[in-house]
Amino acid sequence: MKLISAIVKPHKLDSVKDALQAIGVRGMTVSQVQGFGRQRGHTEVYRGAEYTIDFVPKIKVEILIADDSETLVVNTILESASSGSIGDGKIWVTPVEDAVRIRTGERGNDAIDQEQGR
Amino acid sequence: MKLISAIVKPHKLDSVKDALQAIGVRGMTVSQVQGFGRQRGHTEVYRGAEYTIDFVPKIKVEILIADDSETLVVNTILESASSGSIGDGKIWVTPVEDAVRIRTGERGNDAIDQEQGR
Amino acid sequence: MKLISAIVKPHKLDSVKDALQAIGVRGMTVSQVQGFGRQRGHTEVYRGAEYTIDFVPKIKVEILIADDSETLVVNTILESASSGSIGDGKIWVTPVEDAVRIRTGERGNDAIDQEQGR
Amino acid sequence: MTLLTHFNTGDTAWVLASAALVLFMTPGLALFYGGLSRSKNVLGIMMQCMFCIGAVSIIWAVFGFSLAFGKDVGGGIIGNLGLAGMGSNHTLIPGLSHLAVSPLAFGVFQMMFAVITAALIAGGGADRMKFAGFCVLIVVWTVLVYVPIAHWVFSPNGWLAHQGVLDFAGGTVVEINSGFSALGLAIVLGKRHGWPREAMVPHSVPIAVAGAGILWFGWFGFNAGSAGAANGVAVHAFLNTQLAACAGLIGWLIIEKVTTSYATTVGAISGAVAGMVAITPCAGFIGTMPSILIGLLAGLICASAVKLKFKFGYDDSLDVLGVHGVGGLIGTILLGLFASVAVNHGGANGLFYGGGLHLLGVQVLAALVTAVYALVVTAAIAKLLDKTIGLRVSPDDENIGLDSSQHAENAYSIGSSQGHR
Amino acid sequence: MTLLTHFNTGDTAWVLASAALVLFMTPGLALFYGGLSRSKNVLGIMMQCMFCIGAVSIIWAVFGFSLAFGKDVGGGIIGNLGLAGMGSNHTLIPGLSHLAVSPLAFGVFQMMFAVITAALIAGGGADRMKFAGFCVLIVVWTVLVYVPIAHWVFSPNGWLAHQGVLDFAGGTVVEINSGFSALGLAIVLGKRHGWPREAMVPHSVPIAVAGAGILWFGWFGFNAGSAGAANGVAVHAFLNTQLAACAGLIGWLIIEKVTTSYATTVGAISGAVAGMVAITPCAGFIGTMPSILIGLLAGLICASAVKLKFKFGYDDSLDVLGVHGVGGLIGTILLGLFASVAVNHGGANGLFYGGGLHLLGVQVLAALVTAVYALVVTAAIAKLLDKTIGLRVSPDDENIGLDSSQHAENAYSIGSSQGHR
Amino acid sequence: MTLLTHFNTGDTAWVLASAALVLFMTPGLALFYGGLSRSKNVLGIMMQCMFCIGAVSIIWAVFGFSLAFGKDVGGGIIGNLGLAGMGSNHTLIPGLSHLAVSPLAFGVFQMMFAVITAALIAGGGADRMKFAGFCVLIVVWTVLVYVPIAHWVFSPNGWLAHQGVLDFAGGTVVEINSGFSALGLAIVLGKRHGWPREAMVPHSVPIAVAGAGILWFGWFGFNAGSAGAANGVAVHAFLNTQLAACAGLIGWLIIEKVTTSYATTVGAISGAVAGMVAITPCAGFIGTMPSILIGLLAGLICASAVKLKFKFGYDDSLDVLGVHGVGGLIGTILLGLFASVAVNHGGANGLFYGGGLHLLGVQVLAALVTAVYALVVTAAIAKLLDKTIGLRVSPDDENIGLDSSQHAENAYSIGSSQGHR
Ligand SMILES: Nc1ncnc2c1ncn2[C@@H]1O[C@H](COP(=O)(O)OP(=O)(O)O)[C@@H](O)[C@H]1O
Ligand SMILES: Nc1ncnc2c1ncn2[C@@H]1O[C@H](COP(=O)(O)OP(=O)(O)O)[C@@H](O)[C@H]1O
Ligand SMILES: Nc1ncnc2c1ncn2[C@@H]1O[C@H](COP(=O)(O)OP(=O)(O)O)[C@@H](O)[C@H]1O
Repeated sequence: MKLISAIVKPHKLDSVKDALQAIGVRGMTVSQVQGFGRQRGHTEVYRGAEYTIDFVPKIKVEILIADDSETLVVNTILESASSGSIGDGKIWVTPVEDAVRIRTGERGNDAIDQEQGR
Repeated sequence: MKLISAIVKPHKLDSVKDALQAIGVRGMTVSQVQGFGRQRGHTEVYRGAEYTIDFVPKIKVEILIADDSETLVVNTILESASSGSIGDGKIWVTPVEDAVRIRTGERGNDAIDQEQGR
Repeated sequence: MKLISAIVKPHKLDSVKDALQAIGVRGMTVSQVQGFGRQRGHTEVYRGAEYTIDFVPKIKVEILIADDSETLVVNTILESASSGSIGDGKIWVTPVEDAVRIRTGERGNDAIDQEQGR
Repeated sequence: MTLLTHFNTGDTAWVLASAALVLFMTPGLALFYGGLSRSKNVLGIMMQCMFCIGAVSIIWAVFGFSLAFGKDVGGGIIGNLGLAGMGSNHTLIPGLSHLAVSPLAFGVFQMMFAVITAALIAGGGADRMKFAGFCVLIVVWTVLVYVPIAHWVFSPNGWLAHQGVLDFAGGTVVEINSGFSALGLAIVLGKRHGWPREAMVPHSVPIAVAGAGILWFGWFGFNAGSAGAANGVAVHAFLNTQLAACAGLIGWLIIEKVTTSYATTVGAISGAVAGMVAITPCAGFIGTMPSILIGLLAGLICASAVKLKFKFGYDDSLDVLGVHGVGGLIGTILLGLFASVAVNHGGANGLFYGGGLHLLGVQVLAALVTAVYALVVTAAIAKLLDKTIGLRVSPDDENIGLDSSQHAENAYSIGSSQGHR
Repeated sequence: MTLLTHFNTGDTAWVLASAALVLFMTPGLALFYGGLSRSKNVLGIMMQCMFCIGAVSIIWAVFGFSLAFGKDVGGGIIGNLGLAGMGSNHTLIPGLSHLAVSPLAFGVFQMMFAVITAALIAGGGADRMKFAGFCVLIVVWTVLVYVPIAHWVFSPNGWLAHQGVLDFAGGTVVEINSGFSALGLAIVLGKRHGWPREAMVPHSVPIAVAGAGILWFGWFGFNAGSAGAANGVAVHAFLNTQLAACAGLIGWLIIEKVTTSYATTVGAISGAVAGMVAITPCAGFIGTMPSILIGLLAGLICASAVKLKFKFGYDDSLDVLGVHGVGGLIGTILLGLFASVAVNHGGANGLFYGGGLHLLGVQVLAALVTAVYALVVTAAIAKLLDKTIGLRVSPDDENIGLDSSQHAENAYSIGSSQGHR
Repeated sequence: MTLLTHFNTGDTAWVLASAALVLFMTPGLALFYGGLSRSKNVLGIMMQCMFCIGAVSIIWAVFGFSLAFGKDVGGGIIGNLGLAGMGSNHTLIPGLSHLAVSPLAFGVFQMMFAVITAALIAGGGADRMKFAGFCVLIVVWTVLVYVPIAHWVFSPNGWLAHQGVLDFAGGTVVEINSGFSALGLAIVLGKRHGWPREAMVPHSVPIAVAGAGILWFGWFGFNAGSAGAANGVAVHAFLNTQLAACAGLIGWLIIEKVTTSYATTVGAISGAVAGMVAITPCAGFIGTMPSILIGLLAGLICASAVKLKFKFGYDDSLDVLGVHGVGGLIGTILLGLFASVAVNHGGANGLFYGGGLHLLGVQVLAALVTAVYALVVTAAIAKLLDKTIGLRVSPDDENIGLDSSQHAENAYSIGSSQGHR
């Protein structure tokens, strides 16, 4: 199994989620993060002083998948999260040694609700 | 070393934490996440319109452990986080190549505060 | 590639960020987490009752890097995040199999904005 | 600190307190609207409300009050500039020589009405208006829409006032006007991206409740202060305001419970507002039990009316039409049935109190005229501005949110500077 | 807008302003309670407060006011239905013919008291009550508990009033009543899951401070408005309210500092409320220095009393007993010592002012009767409802929180629709 | 509930309502300041504001009022203790025998002024003061700084009053005083760690807007209540307050737009406050159009003045000097130009109204004396306390934040007890 982690723009979350559902991904975990990168943060004005906020709000999506879905899932995120402008984010893939569904104790690929044959 | 990541129901955090302490785990890192899965989000009503909220509040627990504790820790989380109902969450295990305690610079298993012999 | 995850004290974030920039790290992702460890949480008083809050606010920094930067990045975080007092946090390193820049589709080390030769 | 003039102190105390209460309603509205907005657009709408206080008050003092309440230039259409600068405690307001309080007190009380009406319409274009465009819009709108309607109805020399229209505290001038102006604005601006597919739910209901609490509190000044004196009519208006708010709250919850099986907090505060909107024209003209009835109807009907936008496809983001427009229509028209001179000798009898159909006819006329005028003129102004200086933000800016794109601010910052052990 | 009746305008202005202030206290209480709640139960308690405004006001207008202040049916137990619908500005309220203001103004001022007393008791059952059950509870409670006690004490024909009990603004009717009613409710409902093991701390202290600020502001209307006129007694009541609040604030902080070595913000606002609770029965009857003393005692004692629940194991979630019940007892009883006719000719002299033990005895009697009656009858109503329609939510729903389970809402939504660059 | 004394009821109603409004300003300030603070220091500043209400009120009642308004001990420097305990409704205040209201009402109204002035200075030392040190500071400061200045200016027997200084509602006593006291405090405490390198931006602008709304609302009591009666002067003061606030709001936004190309919400509310600060001394002495001008100037100048701290390196955290100090100077001095007896027979004519240079000279004198005295004495007190009991928290505690280190509280808790399915 693999864990796909994607940092995306917040307003892209809905399209990423929809695209993943369309290819049979049945679960994911999402959190609010702050990104630092090429995309400069915005300027804030507070009582005459201007500040640059280094960190930009982003969304992190984590998806646990079976090994063979890696390419499909990565490409799907790539397409659905891209706006072509700086700050679109990153995807990275890490190996997962085991997965468990807490409710049932199922392990490995069975712990993931991916649809078959996709 | 391993990193155990568990997505659990928020109200299970206390029992997970207590169970892990009981088996000698001395540290963990917790964050608020939103889960998407089989468990459907709840319905919200706003001025006559009903919305389904896809994402369900969850807690992510991350625990860095020595290799030999994997089974014990996973099983402990499994027991203490399970309510038997949909949405109980997932646990996954990823390999960790190195760990450091920032305060002391200790590395590897020494960086983790696990109690000996458990 | 590697993913460096560091749990640090919130007020150390600025110095960690500055130190990483100084060694050529061009991107990172940051999130708010709650830590549990040796450092005990603070006491809270609410209408005469005293509570100990187990969890302590921490910041998690995630940095995707090329393999050869691991030592430099870990040491840089170690120095810039340390205050020498309990609760300074942990760093851990996990293997990354693939990385993608969403905007361009670049893969691997190209997906990371690290400066050359450092 | 000597006395200049000798107005009744009790009446003065009440009208000044009421003016303060009505002013307080606009920051209250900023909280109400802000709480109902998403977290990226909170300051956008709050800023629009605050700007309305600033700009509309100055316009009102310099010439708006005069155009609304000055000597009629003929035909009851608009006042002249004789009261420009608002005059002094000795000034005479045409047709209002019997005021119990200083004309300046009356003028500043009325100022607060102009302010909140302007702020209300911001809700129709929430989440997608350029700040600069909004500023110009509100200035033009105050002069071309608010001031004339105020003259027609509130000045004794206005043409609708001449017809005998009754509007105790602004069912037409404030409520129908703001509701239909907001509709015009919403139509010209077009829908927000993602609406109605995406859920656009309140980012902080507690803040909205705080705002609604302030609105409720302030409405006593709005309605009971419109008696212009601390007298028995003010007492009636006060009590009726409370009862209509309560009945509106209950009415809205009933509809919610029946249609969704949940009663919501947003529903409760929306219902209270709807009840107060509907009682606004009636407050000092009708009895206690009719007030409960009108409030209840407002709650029931407005709770249903806010769904019309999904059917007709206009994006009245914060339901100004559904609550203020529809609530204002309900109150203005039902006053034709329930008005009673037993409550207020200065009023009239409605259909149910032996007054025949005349009052009802006038009320319907005033309601329609206000609705159509507000809708058409506001839409025209908005269209013109959109074609010239631009009224709608770019898709990118809408995406980022107004707080960041228009004001370089974030409503909430819990960023890196939050230091903990 | 002509005058119907000729009440003193200054008194009318003050009583109307006061009524508005007292109404404002209930949204203020919603913020105070909501801020002190956990984030999953914020709207639950706010909604209960808002519902109380809606339901209790209507009940009061239709028949509650009449039962409380109407002609006594005999024995000083309850009024008749002669004032049903609240009458008009010309109505005569039995025993209150000397009112400086319109009976309708008096009636709507008193309405606000019934509202906030009902809302207060919600705090005793916070985090675990079904909304539907609460709605029924509050309706029954208003009729069976609030209205009778109001009649006994506030109506000049009530049996306790006949004994000569003094209660300027509701030490018995509002404070002891709400405190012991909340206790009854808390006992019947049982403890919240996890209490007292789990820390159940305020989710937003700033919101609680906002609420406390509104309560403080409104309390001037509550107490000084109870003079029924803008006279010297009102001035005394106003000043005493301020001083008792301040002394209560200091007193609570002293206890906190001594016992935990920290002075907390929640302690400061709780102490101010405790001081105002205790001064409520006394406000227009005692002097300035005794007010400081009573406020200080209230702060000291209530800061200790809120810990009793841990000892006795009843889960009075928001400390209604500890603050309102105990504070009310303190004020009601100490008035028997400090009352002085030098401050108010219409009052009496307490033990320390040469009045002997009579007043003290009556005050103790009224305090006990109110406490026992409120406790027993409220517990009985709650028990009955719990056995029939159900008053406590399921463990699952309690877990999820009232906002989501009872109202299909979230207090805060910063979800997927928050778009940023 | 009989009448003790026979003051005018309308004037009494207005002064009591105003006193309540001014009290409300301090919780409003707590929200304003709290919203502008970072989330770890919210309760620190709120607590300081609440403590000021508690402590200053009691000091005022026990002897502060007497020192300020009691019989002068000679030279117009300070009053005696003849009014200790605040007296009764029959007390005579030296030089104020013509009061339209009870001396107790006047005294409690003035109490609220002392409270908010004390709370204002907390803003200069925000984020780094020990709570215990602050408590002592504020007590000493009230006695050594506030009370004398109040005597000099507000008591008819004060030495500045004898010079003919005009200060309608506290341009010197409240505004210049708090601004320069805060400066003294900021200098003695030194800069916050990280300032000005780190961005220290508001954690919740909506809460700051709520606070500003309350301040605005309350300021009508502050200024128009200072007429001491519900008369024509009060009406002028009321209207002028509104217009100056509005013009200040616009002025600040203009500066922001020009210098940063954005108009911000914090700018809008800061500008409104600046306008109200500047109009405070002038409110009942000048006409409508000069009020707009003074408000506008205050907005323009204060928006620039808040940047001075970056230039001169003093860390006036919440810009008390930049807004209250500078705004107070503007209003106090410009009153020497614009005062007009046509508005208030009890005032004087300024330079532009034929009054020559005398008034201007006195105004400048009073402004300077107040600024220097407040700055020097406050700095001295702060220095002394810092050397003895300690006034600044440890770097660690500053890091963690005042909420946790000083009060063992968190403003927001959304921790582990937030249960969802
Ligand atoms: N080396 C990195 N490690 C972790 N996260 C990164 C890294 N570089 C970028 N990111 C994340 O990706 C986001 C986008 O990166 P950025 O450089 O701004 O634009 P782009 O991905 O288009 O080149 C950042 O905001 C950050 O959250
Ligand atoms: N493939 C996945 N990748 C990452 N997280 C997942 C995945 N599937 C489920 N989750 C997480 O686990 C939670 C519970 O999953 P769900 O399917 O609702 O119930 P269950 O685990 O009982 O089958 C989700 O809310 C989500 O946070
Ligand atoms: N085993 C662990 N797994 C994950 N995170 C840990 C673990 N141990 C500690 N942490 C994180 O590191 C932080 C600091 O740890 P702590 O034991 O308090 O101090 P120190 O690192 O100085 O020994 C904790 O708050 C927690 O976030």
